[in-house]
Amino acid sequence: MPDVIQIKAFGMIAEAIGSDSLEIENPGTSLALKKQLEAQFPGLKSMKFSLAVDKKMIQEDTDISQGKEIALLPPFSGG
Amino acid sequence: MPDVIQIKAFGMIAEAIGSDSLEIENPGTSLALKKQLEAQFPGLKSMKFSLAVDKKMIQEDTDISQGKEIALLPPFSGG
Amino acid sequence: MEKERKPKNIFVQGPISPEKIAQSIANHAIKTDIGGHSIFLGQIRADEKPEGKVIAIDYTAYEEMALEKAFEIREAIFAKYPLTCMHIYHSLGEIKVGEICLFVFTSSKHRKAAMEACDELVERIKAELPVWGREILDTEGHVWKVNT
Amino acid sequence: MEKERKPKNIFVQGPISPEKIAQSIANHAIKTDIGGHSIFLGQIRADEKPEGKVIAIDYTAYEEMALEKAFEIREAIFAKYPLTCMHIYHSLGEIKVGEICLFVFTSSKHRKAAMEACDELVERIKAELPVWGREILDTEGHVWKVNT
Repeated sequence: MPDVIQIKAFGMIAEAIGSDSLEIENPGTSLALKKQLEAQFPGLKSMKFSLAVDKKMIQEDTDISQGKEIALLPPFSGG
Repeated sequence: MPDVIQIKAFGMIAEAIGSDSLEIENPGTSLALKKQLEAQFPGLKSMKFSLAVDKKMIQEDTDISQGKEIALLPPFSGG
Repeated sequence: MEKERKPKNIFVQGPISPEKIAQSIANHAIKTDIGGHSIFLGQIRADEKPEGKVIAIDYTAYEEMALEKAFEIREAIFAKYPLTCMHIYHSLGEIKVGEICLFVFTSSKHRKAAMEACDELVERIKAELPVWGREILDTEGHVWKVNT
Repeated sequence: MEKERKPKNIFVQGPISPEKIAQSIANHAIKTDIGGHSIFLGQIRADEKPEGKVIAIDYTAYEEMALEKAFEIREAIFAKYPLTCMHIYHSLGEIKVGEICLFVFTSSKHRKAAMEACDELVERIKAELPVWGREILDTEGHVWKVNT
């Protein structure tokens, strides 16, 4: 059974991907995930975005285990 | 005809004087006026107040000519 | 949008109602160059004094001088910050605890100017306007308010 | 008065009405230890972009994360300043120019704490909450809002 993760996308990242959620095979770490997403959606390469794991922004490369909530967050522009 | 000036009083100064206006013979300068008021109303000696001439606070001794609007202003406490 | 630079009355008899504040906010919806509003409200506090508990403040002012001074402050703040609008309202008469006695309202394209101007306005209003508060106590006495 | 320290929803569908703001102010009349309220309101600006003129902003959020973060910010600001109350409301969905999309409200015994806390809250909300604004243009295109 492949290790599949659910990813939420927001703002201009959701727009670039064409969806606010996607399911991909777990590449194991956040850096690997970012690379895989950029390969799958070349538009993302020129866009700034951060990853959140379980609703916390991550700064460094982080292991992604199954069941984690992953989100792709472009720069915030609330207010 | 004596040179009489009209004085407005506010806040705790009006309370100490027992009126929000009074008429006294013009002592000629603001310092002399302050002394004369303190002689007439000894309660004022222990109270802090400034003089305004024609709606401007005065810092230094100032000549008081007839027709000027004189006011006795305790420390402000608006807001 | 024109800056409103004519001298105007800042005094209101009695407390400032939340409805008046809402109306003032609503009036700015047509000014579509505004990005931020900063508002300060002064509310009467039930302070405990050695002489008793404050139940109201009775405000009086040297009105003509206060309006001249308010206009001078207004001009200085408009010159210092890029504001779209500025409004000042101060109560006169008896204002009960929990009621609002001061309403300062600044608006600008970007938030910083509105916020800084509002803070500075409140400081200057408290320090420079000839207004006095007589704190009425539940013991039927009173003490004169002191600004810190 | 107790500080309200339970996590709560900050999101409002659609614009924040002046009446809601008035109601929120009125609710504080019973808190007689409050001396000052500081309010910040964000209003949608009709900015001119190379691609067209902004006529509305459509806000979306990663709501669960934003509420967790808002709670964290709230706790930090309560720990830093002696506040009586703090309220944060942010719009979701389409907000037209001239309408209000952000309402931040702080109250304290003395004015300084309310003012400083309000400024800091607005900065942190804009920098740290996962909320995005899609600026809708009169050319029927859109651009993504950028916070400065």
